[in-house]
Amino acid sequence: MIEEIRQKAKELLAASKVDMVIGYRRSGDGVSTVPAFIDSAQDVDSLVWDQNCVYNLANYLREFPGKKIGVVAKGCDARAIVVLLQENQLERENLFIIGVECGVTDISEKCAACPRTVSAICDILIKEKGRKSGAPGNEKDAYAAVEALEARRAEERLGLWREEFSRCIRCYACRQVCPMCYCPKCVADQTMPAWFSKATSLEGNFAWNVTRAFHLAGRCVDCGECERACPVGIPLRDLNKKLEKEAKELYKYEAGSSVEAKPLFASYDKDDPKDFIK
Amino acid sequence: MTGQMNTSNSNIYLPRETEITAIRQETSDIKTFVLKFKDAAYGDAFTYRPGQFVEFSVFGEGEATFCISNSPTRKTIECSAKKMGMVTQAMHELNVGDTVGLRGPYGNGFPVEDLKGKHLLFVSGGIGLAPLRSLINYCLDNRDDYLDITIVNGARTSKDLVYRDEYKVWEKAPGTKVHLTVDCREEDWVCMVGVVPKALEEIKPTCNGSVAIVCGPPIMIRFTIPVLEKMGFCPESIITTLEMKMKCGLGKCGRCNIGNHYICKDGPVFNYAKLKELHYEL
Amino acid sequence: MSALGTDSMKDDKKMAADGGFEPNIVGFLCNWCSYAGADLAGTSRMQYPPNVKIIRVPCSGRVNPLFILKCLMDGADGVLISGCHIGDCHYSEGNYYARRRFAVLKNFLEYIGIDPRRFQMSWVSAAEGDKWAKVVKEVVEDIRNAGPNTISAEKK
Amino acid sequence: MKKTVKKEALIALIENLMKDHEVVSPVETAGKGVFYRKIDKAKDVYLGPAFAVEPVKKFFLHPSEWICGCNKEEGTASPCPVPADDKKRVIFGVRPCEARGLVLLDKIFAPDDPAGYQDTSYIDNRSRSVIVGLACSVPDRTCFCVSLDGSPVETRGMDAVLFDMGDNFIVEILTEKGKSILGSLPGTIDAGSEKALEAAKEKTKKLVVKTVKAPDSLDASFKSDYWKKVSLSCLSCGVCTYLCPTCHCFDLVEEERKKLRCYDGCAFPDFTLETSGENPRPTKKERYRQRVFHKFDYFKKNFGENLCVGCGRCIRFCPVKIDISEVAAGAPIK
Repeated sequence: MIEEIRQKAKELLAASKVDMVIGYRRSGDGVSTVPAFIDSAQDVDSLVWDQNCVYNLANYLREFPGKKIGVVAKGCDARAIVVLLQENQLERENLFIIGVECGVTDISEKCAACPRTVSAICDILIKEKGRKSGAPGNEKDAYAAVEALEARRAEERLGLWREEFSRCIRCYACRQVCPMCYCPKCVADQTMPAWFSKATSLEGNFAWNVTRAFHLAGRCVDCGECERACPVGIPLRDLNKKLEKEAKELYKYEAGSSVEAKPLFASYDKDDPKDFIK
Repeated sequence: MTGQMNTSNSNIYLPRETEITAIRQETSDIKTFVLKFKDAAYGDAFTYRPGQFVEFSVFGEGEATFCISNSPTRKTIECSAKKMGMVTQAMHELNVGDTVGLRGPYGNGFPVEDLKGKHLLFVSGGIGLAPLRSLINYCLDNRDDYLDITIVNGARTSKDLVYRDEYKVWEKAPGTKVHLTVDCREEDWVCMVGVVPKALEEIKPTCNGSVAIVCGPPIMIRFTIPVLEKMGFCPESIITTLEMKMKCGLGKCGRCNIGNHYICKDGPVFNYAKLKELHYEL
Repeated sequence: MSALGTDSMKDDKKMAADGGFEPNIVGFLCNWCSYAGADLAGTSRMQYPPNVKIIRVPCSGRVNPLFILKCLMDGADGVLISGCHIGDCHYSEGNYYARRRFAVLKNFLEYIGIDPRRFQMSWVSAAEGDKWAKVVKEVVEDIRNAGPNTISAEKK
Repeated sequence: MKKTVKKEALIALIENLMKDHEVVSPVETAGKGVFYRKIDKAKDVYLGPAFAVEPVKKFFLHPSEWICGCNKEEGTASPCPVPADDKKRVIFGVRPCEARGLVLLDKIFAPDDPAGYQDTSYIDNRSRSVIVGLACSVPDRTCFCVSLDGSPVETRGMDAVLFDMGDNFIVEILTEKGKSILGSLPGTIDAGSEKALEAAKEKTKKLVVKTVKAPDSLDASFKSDYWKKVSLSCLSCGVCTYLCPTCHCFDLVEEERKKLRCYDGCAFPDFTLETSGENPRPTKKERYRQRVFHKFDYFKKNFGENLCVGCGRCIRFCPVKIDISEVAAGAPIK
């Protein structure tokens, strides 16, 4: 599989079809991988592909405006690209998406129950030989954690989130690692007005984490990077998944499935739920 | 360091209460605030050097950094602020009699001793005149210590010139020349036209035994220094005072460094030779 | 103003003179319908509880979810958004967007443990002064039953 | 002074200490890792091999703390100091690298130079705390303290140190402060244990496998494109700085008329962004270079040491696994 990725990257770079290929390379520890930014056909051999390729490379695409970029994209990464295209953050013609198929639990724990292993959008799809293609994760399990939480009492839920958020140190790794968190000036950094406290107090942390999650409603593609990046282990995906579930149940909307679709909150239907309104 | 008021057992982040005794509107968006410490004894003991700065706090809004724009020989503390961000917008809403906070003075200030016996060339643009005004007035109050003083001050338009009332006073001082310039030609404008570096080329100040003291927007400094060098000023005799985002003023919060020097603690006044050594890019 | 702006709201006595709990509610009312409706309720001298502090907005679609969160974080016991009936929006479709956004927000707030009664929505037209009075009565009662907002009770 | 102490005896001592001391120690939090906490049960103390996520720094320089208060009496709002917490505090389980981090932070917040600005809040917290260290027994593969003039079994910055010897701890008391807390522990040390300790120390030192050759000065590499290359994958988050035992940059924010000091980091674009829109460190290149230079060049110029203790946290927790040791060692200084 890696040979095909390298081959494609080499071809693209040699023919100047792209200025850079963003993929993965081995890190200094010899085991994990790090994002690779390859701009010369000679360097493509440093590209690797294995179960340590966790990073969502879509996060880097906005950093090279005007450049033609080839990007290695797993299922989740590709869906992130779809959302970015939907929101006019990228130019499709400047992208060459090297879709890679990943196994269900191959990549990391964040991938358990991931039902979408194949890129939703790509210019070439590289599959692993000899593996049963795209064995989907069990979609029922996808919301198990959310449902377990929903079943608990409100005070318990509040207590739980308070406890989780109390560890937050506001390093904003969750935001920085997220391809969708691209606001030029995040509300957390705004000073006029300052929307919520900078303090790592209960209020400040509660406001930050809830705001972050809600701003991703209908946009989060569940790549799980925020939770993986969080140094203090806040289960951020349990927030994201709830919003994903709501979008699905209320509006049959799934983020990252179509470039042409209107974003969830930029569209409406005459028959949208209305029972909660007096 | 002169003027360091903090003793080891006081909170170094705590501002002192200060009353605004007068406000002058310099331009449409620049105001000068005249301040007096509420604690008179503290105020009497408060000394500073031209070029030093303070952290000015508007309670409930935050702090911002300003140089003290008048000379320590003049007995009042003045700060000039352009309406820009959160704090300066709040400052522009303040009235005479309001209480604000002040802590400082911070920074090294101008090397007033080293400048003795030299010709001085002051080059400023816009509100960059503020720190130089402190030094100019200091030198005029100690006139015998310094040789010829040439002041080249520019602004975008004549309406953007600050400390206008003082130009005449400076001009009348012995051995002192004032050149004013605006970027574009204006009706009724009798002084020079053109940006500051261009004006300098016309004025052709002497570089022998001279020190140039430059302050203004980054773009002005960027184009002024090569002109001065071409005139023969060596990097050691070009002094500038830098501005960077500062928070603590104490060399601790870590944002205002160039190289291993903190502008707040080791600056803001540097000579150009030092800046080059620190990889400072104009 | 501080980052938390509504400092005073937290300090406000939450207990009324008789010892009962008087909720503090922030209302975001659309300029064209609900605000006029509330005005009508006032000029018609309708009696309704004074607990809702009204902020006039151009459209219910203008209300950023951040507004609601900020109110709740800063100590409001509840938030009420009110706009034009569906089809009557001055900007044709602002309230459609609001409806979508806030349906999700309401469920999300509930998920993180915030009593859903603290966040309410209504459509009140300029002619419905009586409906406004009724909505406010219901909302105040609901939030009174929910009790004081303790989300930000543990101050640093 | 050293003595061999039964683990139960140590727990009993902590139990007793809690009566009139604030006791802080690493605590295991299920599924989340190990975190320093103020404990209320002696048995929560975790003195195992796993490293705390956040370094002990946060008890001296908290992620956010009120640095100035506001006196709201008589309708005015005068700034006032925040009363210092003077309760005696004992912090257990501090690792050698973290304790050494405190020694480096002292240079900034409690400078030797009497004319320097003394940070009273930091100093108060330092003087009310007794640091009972815990020598490492199982270094992580990201640890590189030995290369940076440190050691997994060193004691700089500690008042006493514990060595885990299996069934027992060997306690070494280093200062008077340490004696006041642990002096009452019964026990002595025999020659055999002493020898075993020395052997264990040597063995642990050898377990720190990661070696880094930090250059004496990075100056020559300042203008190199190298910094652009190595910073490409940086996400501009605050993980490395917030979790670093020596990073100390902060922001001052006014909230509710009080002044809040909270962590800030050179990776954030807003760190140096000026109101005018100018930013002296406009891209990741300048920002990441600043971090590496601050650690391995500027601090060394000012204080003669690297501002890095090799704890490996920034490598372990970096969301994209940037390895500062590799970056510093690889800088083109020729």
